[in-house]
Amino acid sequence: MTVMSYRQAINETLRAEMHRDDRVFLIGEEIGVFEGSYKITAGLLAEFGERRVRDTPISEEGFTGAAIGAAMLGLRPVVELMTINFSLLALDQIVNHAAKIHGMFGGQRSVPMVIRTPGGGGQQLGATHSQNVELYYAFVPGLKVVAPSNPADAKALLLAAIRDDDPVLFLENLALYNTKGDVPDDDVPAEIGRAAVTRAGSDITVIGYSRMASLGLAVAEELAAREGIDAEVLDLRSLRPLDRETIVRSVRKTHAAVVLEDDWLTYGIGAEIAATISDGAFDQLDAPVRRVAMAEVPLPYAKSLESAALPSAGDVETAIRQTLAAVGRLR
Amino acid sequence: MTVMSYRQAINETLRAEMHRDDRVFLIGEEIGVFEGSYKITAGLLAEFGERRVRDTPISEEGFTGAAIGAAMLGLRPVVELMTINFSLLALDQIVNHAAKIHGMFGGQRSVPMVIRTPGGGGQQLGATHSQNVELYYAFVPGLKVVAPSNPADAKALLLAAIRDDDPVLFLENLALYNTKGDVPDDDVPAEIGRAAVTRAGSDITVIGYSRMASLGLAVAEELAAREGIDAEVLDLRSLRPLDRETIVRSVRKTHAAVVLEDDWLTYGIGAEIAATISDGAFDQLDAPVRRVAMAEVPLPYAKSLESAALPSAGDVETAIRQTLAAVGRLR
Amino acid sequence: MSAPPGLLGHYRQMLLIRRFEERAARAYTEAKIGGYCHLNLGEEATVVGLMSALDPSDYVFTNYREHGYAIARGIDPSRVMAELYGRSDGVSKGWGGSMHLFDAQARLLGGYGIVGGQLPLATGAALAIAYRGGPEIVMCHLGDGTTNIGAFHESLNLAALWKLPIVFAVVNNQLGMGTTVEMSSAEPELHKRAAAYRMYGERVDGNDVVAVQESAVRAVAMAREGRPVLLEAVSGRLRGHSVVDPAAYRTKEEVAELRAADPVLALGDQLRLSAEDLEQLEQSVAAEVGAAIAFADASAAPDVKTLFDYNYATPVPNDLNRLPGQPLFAVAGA
Amino acid sequence: MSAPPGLLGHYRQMLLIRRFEERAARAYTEAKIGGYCHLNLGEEATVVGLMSALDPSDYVFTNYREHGYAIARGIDPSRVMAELYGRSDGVSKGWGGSMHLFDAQARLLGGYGIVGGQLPLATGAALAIAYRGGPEIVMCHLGDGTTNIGAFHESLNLAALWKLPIVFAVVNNQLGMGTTVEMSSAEPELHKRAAAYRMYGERVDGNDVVAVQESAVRAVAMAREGRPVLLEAVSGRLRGHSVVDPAAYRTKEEVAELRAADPVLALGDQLRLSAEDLEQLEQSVAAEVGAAIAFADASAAPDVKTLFDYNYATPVPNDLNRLPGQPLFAVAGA
Ligand SMILES: Cc1ncc(C[n+]2csc(CCOP(=O)(O)OP(=O)(O)O)c2C)c(N)n1
Ligand SMILES: Cc1ncc(C[n+]2csc(CCOP(=O)(O)OP(=O)(O)O)c2C)c(N)n1
Ligand SMILES: [Mg+2]
Ligand SMILES: [Mg+2]
Repeated sequence: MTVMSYRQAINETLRAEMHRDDRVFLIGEEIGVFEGSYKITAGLLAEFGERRVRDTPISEEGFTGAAIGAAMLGLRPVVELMTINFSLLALDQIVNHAAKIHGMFGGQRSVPMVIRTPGGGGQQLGATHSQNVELYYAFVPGLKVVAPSNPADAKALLLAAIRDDDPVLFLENLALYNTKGDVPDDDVPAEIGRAAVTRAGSDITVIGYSRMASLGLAVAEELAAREGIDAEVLDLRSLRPLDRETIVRSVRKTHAAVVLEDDWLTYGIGAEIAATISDGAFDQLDAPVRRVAMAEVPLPYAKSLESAALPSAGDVETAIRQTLAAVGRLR
Repeated sequence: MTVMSYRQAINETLRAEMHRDDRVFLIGEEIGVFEGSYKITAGLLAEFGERRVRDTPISEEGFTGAAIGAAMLGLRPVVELMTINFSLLALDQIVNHAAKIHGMFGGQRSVPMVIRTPGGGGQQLGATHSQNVELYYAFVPGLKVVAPSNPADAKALLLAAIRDDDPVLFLENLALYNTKGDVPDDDVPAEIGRAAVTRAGSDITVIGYSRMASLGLAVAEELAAREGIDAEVLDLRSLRPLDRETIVRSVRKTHAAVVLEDDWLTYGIGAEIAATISDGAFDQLDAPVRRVAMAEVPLPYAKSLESAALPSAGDVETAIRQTLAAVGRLR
Repeated sequence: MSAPPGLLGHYRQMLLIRRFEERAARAYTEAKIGGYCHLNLGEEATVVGLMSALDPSDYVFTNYREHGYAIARGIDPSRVMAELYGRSDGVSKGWGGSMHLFDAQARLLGGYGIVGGQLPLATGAALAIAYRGGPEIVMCHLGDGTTNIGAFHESLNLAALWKLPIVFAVVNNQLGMGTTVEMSSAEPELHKRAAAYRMYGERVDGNDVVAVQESAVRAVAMAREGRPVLLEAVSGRLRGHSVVDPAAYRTKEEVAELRAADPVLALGDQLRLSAEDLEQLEQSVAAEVGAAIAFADASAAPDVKTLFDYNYATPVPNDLNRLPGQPLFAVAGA
Repeated sequence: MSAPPGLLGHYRQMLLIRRFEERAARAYTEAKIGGYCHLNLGEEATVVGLMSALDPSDYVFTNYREHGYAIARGIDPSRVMAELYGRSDGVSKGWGGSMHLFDAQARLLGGYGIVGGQLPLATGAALAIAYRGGPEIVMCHLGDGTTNIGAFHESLNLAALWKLPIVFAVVNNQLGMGTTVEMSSAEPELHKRAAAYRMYGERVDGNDVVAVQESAVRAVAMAREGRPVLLEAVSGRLRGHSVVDPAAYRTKEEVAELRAADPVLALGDQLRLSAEDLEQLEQSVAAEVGAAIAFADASAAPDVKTLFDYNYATPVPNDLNRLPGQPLFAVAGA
């Protein structure tokens, strides 16, 4: 175990995988000379050279598509899209090409590639730079979408993503880059498609992913310490496939659930989680599933408005308390 | 009232609105000389000339963005995106620009434009040409998304969309173009944001939009005639805003619901409907909300596979019967 | 026969494509083929000329108007026809259809229905070749209308910047659906667009198979040295955009002109084949096309049980293999 | 003062932008400004030269590096600074921030943070002008790196094809973040890319405000006749990509070269102002910037009650105005 940041976990995993396999290379804007807009690729150009760390022009569609083509020939590109907001420009290549090539041609070629990209608001970057649109990828058969909430998962899921033969969207989060945690020294890839129970509990199930999984865990720990509320916390880790089994199993035990998401509520990721719970734990659910999500506005720049629009620890706590109250379990 | 096809209703409404308001113009690929890939704009170039009916190069991002810019200066463009699949290339302009401009700049300018585009599978067009990705737009604050299921609504919602000061995605459907129905002769715009009860009933609520609203109604009518099952059918008509009130009111009455959608199940439009019902009608729901949706594959070309992957009348019937059985109301 | 053997081979291939496409059009009207069906009728000299310049180890990326390229690549027309029929013996096992032919063995890596979608992919394939230091090149076909989409710009810039082994071959049939090249491209001499990337560009008469081949050979040689090329072959489309398009937007004169320039007839004349030789050729081609139809007809439709077979190359837990009518969870009381 | 009044005005504007930007950088380090903050330091001659060619009725579309353009457009620097501060008196009422300045009155229609996003919009504005037969033109700014994105290609093609009244002004500061123009553009002489659209292209020294103005006046005149232009002004960026970028990728020599070519200093020298005049100018500019800071500081943060005020221009039923902690429906027992 080594304590390191989420950023560092990604950086070291990339480095290790590049050493392990010459087919792995990095491609994206400003990842080399500039060392990455968020410094995730720091030091890698110096270590591996331009062949392995390819700076690109501002051409999201072009270089993402080029990575898909390179993957079709057996390379294992890791694309950095500077933020998920810019991925909209590459969406056709990802959704209509990367996701389709394996199936549409009868399984003749796969597309072993990873697209790394951070989402997240709260940095006063304004409406076009603060979106959480992982939904756009999680919705699409043919893709896999993972979303680590801590450094250890960042490593384990990135290992899995790079070694997987399908296109994997690896969702990072601006707000998590500096968070620290224990990271195993061994190379043990996670299993894509499995959620994790990050806190076992019996009063209520709190479900999140990425930043909201980490926030949910923090709030749960605090409520346990402060008031003895015993929440079970699930970190989805994989948005596609979605681990319905783990979700439903937990809620059938706790009989109450709160879903946390950083995207917009209507049609957001949480809708599927809530629908899944209401279906799979129908007879075991004692109160409606509560969703904590962003306000439905283009995120404003002004701090006052931005803070109001984004889910906070207080919002999570409110939702947990009100749900527990609804099921008569608030001590 | 005049009986006409869905195609004709759109064509005539475009014509009438162009006569009414010189600021309304059409822009898109092959809408003029070719008269539209699906002949929706037939006759309009001849009638209005190139100024009002503008053929474009194959540049979805460019001409959609140009329409947004023209709308910012007060024109009222109606864009045709040949199919919703190609809209992915214009997604950045729609999501990061059309949807943001009003809010992000503090309400100084609005973007009064309509984007018309058909979705739908079942025509053996293969994986990249048979998608239902209205979710991508319905998810986004700042946009409005409407989805008529019949000729009368096509007219009423298109009138509303053209006269609305915000960007409206007007979802058509390849499978509906030739369907016929009564269309009022008067110009009465629909209210965007309201669902319609297309069949009143008491046994179960069946909810759909676009093709699936029409299919749901047909199945409900047949089940009523054949077996006396009295289903209430809702046609969402507007995906953003979503009329939660009408949905919840109906299910609180019938105590059971089936949601029909033509897109993929996981994270699809139906997830929000199911989540909304489970929340707003929690104590009144007697069985899990059942979702009928596409199989989660890139839609194959071969008829055998395509038919299996797409929701059919039989699937709708099965879902209704099994849900009624679950609540012990199958006669 | 008196003609040079190479040219005769070209002629036979052009004739095979011609007859294949005509037969496919008929099969479409017989509802044996569904979806969209775009034919290479009128483009045979371009197709054969371009493809003749490639080594078997080279890669091909193309668009939805690609039956001819598959055939010229040496793929059995039976497997191409079976794909159009949506059958399990089709090159893409019935999953792709007319717009999405793919044969990994033949290194024909699609067949793409999104206009311009193939350009970044092809560029990336060329990047992979350069990455490995391989001797192969990529040939990427696109239509004239496709030069106006963003992916064209981004791809050509990347290819030129990174000195990739790729030939972008514009098949300029002067129309994208009903839109003329002048209506859609501010620079209608499309090869000149290479200038924006300091790339070599060249235009050739796409109705002249020898000229196309010569240009293509030159382009391929440059590409193999890491100098990407934009090669434009100008020809015409003998029918509508797809089988169902009557092409009402075309004048009688335009059609007459196109017919007069028919590359298959022209090469036939040039070869001065005897009526007997011609008849023999026609018969052998007809037999091949007939066999393709018979093969396609006999091939089984893909089994519904295979619907989820290609979900993922690396299987993972919790993948949802559910048919539309099935519940998400076991139904209580059902 | 001895200098020609026009030029002196330019100098004052350039100086104002210089001091405004320096002050904004400080305010950023004081955490008064958040998000990203991109400065026009080093580009003042280009900014002022370009903007001086416009009529008040013309429209401007630009990118996220646009404080200078807003000021040169005559917008009160106080309202610009208030926007950077995220306050309700900002040009975009605090909703946009540094990257999204907008003033409908001044016809500055944004300020866009997505690279290249402004290009189709600007093209559409020009289309609207042509549609109405108006005399206005559109000036659209973009960086050198932005010429490599698909929207550049599509927009220029549309503008040329439709003969729109628009000037695409490339502000070539020779870098996109840390990437040089040679690393990103296969044709690094960016004005030459106009050839792909049969468009007129021209390059000018972006450090020479007079030269920029002359070129811009010519370009604007052409645009007003329906001949779009690609105008490239070559200058440099005195600091990092944004306030937080130390620009470690630049050598000392490069920085020294940039400093030596500083357009504000150069014009100051050229004008041969007396120390007194210079001092007076500096003081008046400092006062203006100081007032802007004071104004911004005093302006109120937007009230949370206004969060849903701009959801739609045409209100509709069932719009969801819900804060993150609020339930979707009334909570039973709460
Ligand atoms: C992104 C996208 N936009 C539009 C279409 C519809 N479409 C299919 S083919 C075509 C015309 C293409 O013209 P060209 O590139 O000249 O090729 P050709 O069909 O003439 O071979 C269009 C507009 C599409 N398939 N993809
Ligand atoms: C589509 C998109 N990709 C990437 C970015 C991140 N980004 C912001 S500015 C920039 C560099 C732009 O360079 P250039 O066009 O030369 O303008 P400059 O910043 O030099 O003024 C990049 C890559 C973005 N904002 N949008
Ligand atoms: Mg063409
Ligand atoms: Mg630059």
